[in-house]
Amino acid sequence: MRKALPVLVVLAAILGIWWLAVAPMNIRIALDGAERSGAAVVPEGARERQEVSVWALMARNPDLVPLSYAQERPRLPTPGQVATEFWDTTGAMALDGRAMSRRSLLFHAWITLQSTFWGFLLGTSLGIAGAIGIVYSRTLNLSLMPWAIISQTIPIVALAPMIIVLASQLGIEERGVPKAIISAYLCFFPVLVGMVSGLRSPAAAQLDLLRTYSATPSQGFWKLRLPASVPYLFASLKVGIAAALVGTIVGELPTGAIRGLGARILIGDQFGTPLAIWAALFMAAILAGVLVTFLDLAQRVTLRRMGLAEAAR
Amino acid sequence: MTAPLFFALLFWLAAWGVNVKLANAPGRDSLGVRIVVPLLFGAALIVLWEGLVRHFEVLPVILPAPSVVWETFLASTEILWVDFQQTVLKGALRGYAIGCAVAVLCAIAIDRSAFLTRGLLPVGNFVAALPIIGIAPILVSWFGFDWQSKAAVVVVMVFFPVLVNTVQGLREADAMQRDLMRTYAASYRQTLWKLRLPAAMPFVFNGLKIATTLALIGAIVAEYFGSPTRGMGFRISISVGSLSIDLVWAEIAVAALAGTVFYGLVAFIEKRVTFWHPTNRK
Amino acid sequence: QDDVTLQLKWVTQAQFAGYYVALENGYYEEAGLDVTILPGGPDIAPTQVIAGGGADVVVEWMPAALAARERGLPLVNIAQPFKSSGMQLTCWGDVGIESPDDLDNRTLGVWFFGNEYPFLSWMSQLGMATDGAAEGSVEVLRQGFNVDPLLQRQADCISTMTYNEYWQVIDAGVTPEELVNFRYEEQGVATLEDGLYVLEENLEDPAFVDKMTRFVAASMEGWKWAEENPEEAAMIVLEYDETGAQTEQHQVRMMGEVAKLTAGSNGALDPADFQRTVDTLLAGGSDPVISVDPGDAAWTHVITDAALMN
Amino acid sequence: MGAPVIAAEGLNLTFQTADGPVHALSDVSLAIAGGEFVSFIGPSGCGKTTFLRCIAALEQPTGGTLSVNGMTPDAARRARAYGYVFQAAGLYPWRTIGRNVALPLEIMGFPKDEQDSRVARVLEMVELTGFEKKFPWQLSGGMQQRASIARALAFDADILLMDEPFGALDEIVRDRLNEELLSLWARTGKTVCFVTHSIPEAVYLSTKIVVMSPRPGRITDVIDSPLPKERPLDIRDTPEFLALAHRVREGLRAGHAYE
Amino acid sequence: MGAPVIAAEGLNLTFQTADGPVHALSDVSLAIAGGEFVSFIGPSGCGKTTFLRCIAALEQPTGGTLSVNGMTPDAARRARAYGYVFQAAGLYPWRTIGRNVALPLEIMGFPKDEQDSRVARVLEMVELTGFEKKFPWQLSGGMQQRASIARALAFDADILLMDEPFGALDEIVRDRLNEELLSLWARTGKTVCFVTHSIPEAVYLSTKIVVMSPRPGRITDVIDSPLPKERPLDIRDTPEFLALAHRVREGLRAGHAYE
Ligand SMILES: Nc1ncnc2c1ncn2[C@@H]1O[C@H](COP(=O)(O)OP(=O)(O)OP(=O)(O)O)[C@@H](O)[C@H]1O
Ligand SMILES: Nc1ncnc2c1ncn2[C@@H]1O[C@H](COP(=O)(O)OP(=O)(O)OP(=O)(O)O)[C@@H](O)[C@H]1O
Ligand SMILES: Cc1ncc(C[n+]2csc(CCO)c2C)c(N)n1
Ligand SMILES: [Mg+2]
Ligand SMILES: [Mg+2]
Repeated sequence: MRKALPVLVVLAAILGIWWLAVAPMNIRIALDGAERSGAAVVPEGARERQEVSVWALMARNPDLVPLSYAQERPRLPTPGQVATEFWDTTGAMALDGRAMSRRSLLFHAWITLQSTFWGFLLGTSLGIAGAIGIVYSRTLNLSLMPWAIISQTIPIVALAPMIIVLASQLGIEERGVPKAIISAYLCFFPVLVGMVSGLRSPAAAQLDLLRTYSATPSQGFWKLRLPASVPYLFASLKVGIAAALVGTIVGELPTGAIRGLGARILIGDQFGTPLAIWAALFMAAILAGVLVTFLDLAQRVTLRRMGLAEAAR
Repeated sequence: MTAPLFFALLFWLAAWGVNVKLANAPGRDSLGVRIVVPLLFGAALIVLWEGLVRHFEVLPVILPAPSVVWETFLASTEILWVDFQQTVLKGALRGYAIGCAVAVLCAIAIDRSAFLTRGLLPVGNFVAALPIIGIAPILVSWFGFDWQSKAAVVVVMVFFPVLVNTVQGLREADAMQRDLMRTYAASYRQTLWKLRLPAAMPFVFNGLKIATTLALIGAIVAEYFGSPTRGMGFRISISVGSLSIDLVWAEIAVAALAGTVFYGLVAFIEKRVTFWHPTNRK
Repeated sequence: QDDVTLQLKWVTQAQFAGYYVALENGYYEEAGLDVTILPGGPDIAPTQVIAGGGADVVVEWMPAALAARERGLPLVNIAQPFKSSGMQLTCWGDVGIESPDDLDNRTLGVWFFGNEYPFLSWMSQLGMATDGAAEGSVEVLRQGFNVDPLLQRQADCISTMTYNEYWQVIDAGVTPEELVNFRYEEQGVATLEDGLYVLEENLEDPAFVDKMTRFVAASMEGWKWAEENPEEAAMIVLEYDETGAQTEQHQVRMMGEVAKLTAGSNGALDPADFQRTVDTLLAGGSDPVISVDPGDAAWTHVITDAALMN
Repeated sequence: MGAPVIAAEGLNLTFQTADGPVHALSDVSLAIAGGEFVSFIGPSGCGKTTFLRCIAALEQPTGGTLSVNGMTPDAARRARAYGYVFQAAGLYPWRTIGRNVALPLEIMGFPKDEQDSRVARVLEMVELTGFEKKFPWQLSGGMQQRASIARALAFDADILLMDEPFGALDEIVRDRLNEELLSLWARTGKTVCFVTHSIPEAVYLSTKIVVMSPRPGRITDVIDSPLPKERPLDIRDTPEFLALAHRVREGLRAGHAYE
Repeated sequence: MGAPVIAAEGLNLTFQTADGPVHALSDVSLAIAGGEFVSFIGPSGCGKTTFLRCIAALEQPTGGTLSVNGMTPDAARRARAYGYVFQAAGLYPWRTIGRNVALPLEIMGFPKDEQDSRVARVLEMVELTGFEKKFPWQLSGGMQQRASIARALAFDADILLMDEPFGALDEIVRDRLNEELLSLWARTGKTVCFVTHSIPEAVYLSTKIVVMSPRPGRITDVIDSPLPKERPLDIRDTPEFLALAHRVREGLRAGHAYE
C-alpha cells in the first residue's frame, strides 16, 4: 500500500489532466457538429472559428462544451470512451465467447505477442551469441561493437518492405517472419550491450582464482562468467522484450496490415476511428506491462534461487 | 563461383585476417586501431554485399549494389540535404532538445518530492517500455504535417527514458557525500548544483544516448503518417512506391550517418562532462 | 490445382471485392486454381513484391506499373477490371473553392507512393507549381491514410476515392453541400487504376498464360457477381478482413461505389484508356513519371481474349 | 578545561528496521571538554559512527540529551561548528583537489580571494601544496585522505569529527598521518572526536579513549591517557603505552562476543 | 629444511603502462623452504602482490628465474600446486558456502562423493560446519574469509598464497583468525606465503618476515623469527616480540619514502 499510493495518485493526476484536455482538444469539431444540427454557435461558421482560440471558443459557448465529451470521432477521446471501447473489444467479446474473433483485441494481442515472442527469442539469442563473441574475441569486440551501435541508427521501417521481399525470395511466405525479424533487430542491441557488461562483470580476482585452479575457458564461462551475468541478463531482457514489442508493432504498421495491434492502429487511422487506435494502444501498453512484469517475476525467482537477490541489497 | 563473389570472399578473408592481426598486436588499444578495425570490417561487409548482389544478379529494385547506391547518393545530394534538414535538423533535433530539456527539468522538480518520485518512477519506467511509436498517427493529426508533429513524436519518445535516468541519477550521490553537504549546512540549491547534478551526469547521459537513436527513428516513422513533400521518411516511402530502392538506401545511409554522428557527439560530450567517471579516466 | 498468389494494392476492402468473391464462391477452385490473396499496406509496393517473386500477379495502378517498367521491371497489364478512375480532390466549399482555378495558393493533401502522378499532371496542366503556397503555386502535403487534414482544416483539399475516403468525410458529419469535388475523370487527367499486372518474362510460358487466363476469367466472374450482389459481396470482404476493424455499413457503400467504376469493363484493357493514361503521365510536370511512351508492350489482350472466349 | 563542548546524557538511539528495532546507542553519557582529543574504539556495529553522526546532527537521538557548544547539535550544524572527515575520503571526483577543499568555503559564501588563501594554507598544512590542480583519482589513497582533512579544516570549525579516516591506509602511511594529525591538533587546539579500529592508533593519539561494545551500543570504559602531549612515534614501545594498549584490548575483549 | 620449495633469483618485473614503465619488482632473490610461514610486509605498491602473483604464474616476470617445486611457476600452476586466498573473500555469491568450497574440486574433476567429504573436512577445519547451505551474504565478513581459506585448502595444495586475507576485518576478529591460521598451518605443514600490512600480524604469524620497499619494489630485509612454533596470543606482549616488531618497523621506515 505504501508503494501503491503514490503510483495511484500519479495515475489519477494523469487521468485528470487527460480529462481536462478533452474539452479544448475537441471543442472545434464539437462546435462544427452542433452548428450543423442547428445550434447557435458563436462565432458562426467553421472558417471564422478557425481564427479564434479554443479557449475563447469554450468561453463563448459554455453550453456546448459538454459536447466535447461526446464526440464519435474525437481528436482526443475521454478516458471513459477509451475504456468503453476497450471493454467492448475485449472483455465483452470474451464474455460472448468471441475472445478470438478477428474483431477482438485479444486476438490481435495474441498475434502481436507471437511475433514478439519469436523476435525476442531470435534477438536474445543473437544478442547473447554476439556478446559471447565480443567478450572472447578482441577482433570481434573491435569490429562489431561500433557497428552494433550504428545498426540501431538505421530507420528499421525503411527496411521493412525489403525484408518482406527478401524473405519471400528465400521462400518464406508467412508475413509473421518479417515482423519477427524487425522485432529481433530492435531487441538484440540492448541484450548485446547488457550481456557484454554482464559477461565482463567478474572482477579480475575472480578470474585469477580460476587461473590458479588452471580451469579451462569453458569452465570459466559456465562457472563464472555466465552465472555472474545473470542479473545483467534479466535487466537487459526486460529492455529487450519492450524493444521487441515496439519492433513487432512497427513491423505491423506498414507491412501488410493483416493482423495484430499495429495493423489495428493503421486501420483505425485509415478509417478515422480514433477510438480503435486508442484501444489498440492501451492493449499494447498492457501487453508491454504484462511481458515486463513476467520477466521481472522470473528475475526475482531466479535471483532468489541463486542467492543473488539479497546479495545485491 | 563467379569472379565478383570470389573477390568479395577473398576481400572478406583478407580484411578479417588483418583485423585479427591488428586486434592482437601490441598497439591494439591505440585510437588508430580502434578506428581502422571497424572501418575495415564495414568495408568487408559492403564488398561482400556487392559481391553477393552481382553473383546472384539480384534485381536493383530489390536490393541495389552498394556501388549503385553510392552513385545515387552523389547524384541526389540536393534532395538528401533537403530531407536531412527537414527530418534531422527540424524534426529530430528540435524534438530531442525540447524533450530532453523538459525531462531533466521535470526530473529535478519531481525529485524534491519523495512522494512524487515514488509515484512517477514506476509509471515512467512503464511508459518508457511502451511502444510509443504507435501514437505517431495521433500526434500527426494534432500537430499538423510539418516538423512540429515529428518533433512532438520525438519529444514523447525521448521524454521518459531521459526522465527516468535523470531521476535515477539524482539519487546517485551517495549518502556520505550528501551528509558532507549537511555538515556544511548547504542549501537545497547548493546541494543540487554542487553535488547531485554532477553526480547524476553519467546517468543523464545514458538517457541522452538512448534518446539519440529514438529521436531519429521517431522523426522518420512519424513522416509515414503525413508530411510535407520533403523529409527522409517521406522520401523513403515514396521511393519504395516508385521502386527507387537505390534512393531508399541512400537515405538509409544518411540516416545511419546522421545517427552515428549524433550519437558520437553526445558520447563525446559525455566523455568531456563525465571525465571523472571511472570508465572515462585515463 | 495451380497455385496463384495475388498481391493487392491496399488493405482488404470492397475495392478488391471481385477477388474475394471469386475465392469465397469457389470460382478459382472451379478453374483449378489455389489462390492466395495478400493484402497490401502503406509500405507494400506490389511492384516490388512481384519483382521479388512474392506474387504471381498484382493489383496496381497504371502510373506505378509504368514507372516500374521504366526502372527495368517489365510489368504487363493483362486485365483492367476498373474502367474509370475513382480518384478526386475533395475541398471545403466555405473557403471559396468552386473551380480548379481557385486552387491557386491553397494547401492540398495528396497521396504519394506512386499515386501522385495524376495530380502532378493536372497541376502542370493548370499551369500551377507545387512548391509552396504562393501566387501560381500550391502547397502540397503528403496526406496520411485518413481524412483528418480536411476535417481539421490543415488542408483546404485532400485526395479521396469516391468509394472510400469521401464517405469518411461524410461520416464525420460533413454534409455533401459543404464539399466541392474535382474528379480526375472530369478534369481529363484520369489514369487507369486497379489493373492486373504480371512480369513480361512469365508470359512466354504457355502454362503461366493458361493459368492467368483461368485466373482472370474467374476474377471477372467474381466482379460480375459482386456488382450484382453488392451487399453479399461486402459481407464476403468483411469475412476476409483479418484486422476485424472494417464496418459493414462502410463496406457495403464502398461496394456500391466501386461497382460504378467497374461498370463497363469486361476485363479487357481499352487501348484508348491506356493511351490517355500514358499521355497524362508524359505531361506530368517538370519531373514526369515516365519519359518515353512504353508502347503496346506494356499491355496484352492475349489473356483477356482467351478468358472471354469461354 | 572549561565547560564541556560536547555533553551527552543518557543518549539512546534505536533504528526501526524491517527486522525489528536495532539499538545502536543505549544510555550513552559522555562529556568532552574543549581541546580534547577523544578516540572511540570498539568492534564493528557498536555505534561509534552513530554517536559521531548524532553529534553532527546527521542522526536524531531517540532519547537522552545532547548539547554541543551549549546548543542543540542541529543549531551547531547550522552554525557550522563541525568539520567532518569520513572513512572514505569522499572527494568529488569532478573537482580538482583545490576546488574540493574550496567546496565548503563556496557554500559558506567566503569571498573568492579568501577562498584561495585558505585553500593554499590548509593544503600546505597537510603537505599537498602543488596538487591543487590534480583530480582526486590521480592521487594515492593517503593523499586523498589528507585532502579530505584539509577540506574539513578549511573553514576553521572548532570541532573535528573523524570517522575512521585512516582505516583504508597502510600502516606506514597511517603512522605518518597520525603524527601529523597530532601536531596539527596541538597547533590548533581543536576538539577532536576520532573513531578507529586500531588500538595503537587510539592510544597514540588520544587524551581520552572511549571503549564501546555492541548490542546494544554502549560505553564500557573511558580511559584518560597519562601520556604527555608531546608524543614521538616510538612512544609506542614504552611500557606506559603498552599498559594502556593492554587495558584497551581487555576492555574490547570483554565486550566482544565472537560472531 | 630441504631444498627450497620456492626459489627466486634476481627476479625483475616491469609493467609497461601509459605513463611509462613501472618497476614492480627489482632484483628480488629469495628462497623459501617447505613448511615455512613467510610474511611479506611493505608499504603500498612495493610489489608484494606482484611477487605472489609471479609465484602463482598469474604474472610473467620480465627477468630473473623463479622456480616452484623445481618447476616453472606455470607448470606448478597446472600441477595445481597453489591455494590462493585473495584480500576480499571473493566467494561467488550465487553459490552456497559448500558449493563455493567445492568449486576447485569441480574444476579439477574430483568425483562427487570425494568432493562432499573434502568440503565437510575443510569446513570443519575452519569451524564452518553447518553453514554449507548458506549463501555468502548470510555470513559475516570473518566467516566469509574463513570460507575462502577453506576453498583454498580443499584440494590440498602444498603451497598456500595469501594476499592480505584479513585486511578488511576488524582487529578482534583478525586476532582470532590469526590464531586459527597458525594452528592450521602447524597441523598441515603447508608452505604459506602471507602478505600483510600489519606489523604485529606479520611478527605473530611468521617463521620468516620479508620486508619490502617500493620504487622499485625490492627486498630490504629478511628476518628469521626466533619465536617458538607454539604462540599464544599474548606472546605479543613479550620483549622478543616487541624487538622483532621494532626491527620490522625500522626496516619499513628506512625503505619508505613519503608519497
Ligand atoms: N540507518 C540505519 N538503519 C538501521 N540500522 C542502522 C543504521 N545505521 C546503523 N545501523 C545499525 O546500528 C548499529 C551501529 O552502527 P554504527 O555504524 O554506528 O557502528 P560502528 O561502530 O560505526 O561500526 P563500524 O566499525 O562497522 O563502522 C549497527 O548494528 C548498524 O547495523
Ligand atoms: N597490471 C599492472 N599494470 C601496471 N602496473 C601495475 C599492475 N599491477 C601492479 N602494478 C604496479 O606495480 C606496483 C606494485 O604493485 P603491487 O600490487 O604488487 O603492490 P602491493 O605491494 O601489493 O601494494 P598494496 O599493498 O597496495 O596491495 C604498483 O606501483 C602498481 O601500481
Ligand atoms: C502509402 C500509400 N498512400 C496512399 C495510397 C493510396 N491508395 C491507393 S488505393 C487506396 C485505397 C483507397 O481507399 C489508397 C488510399 C497507398 N496505396 N499507399
Ligand atoms: Mg562506523
Ligand atoms: Mg597488494
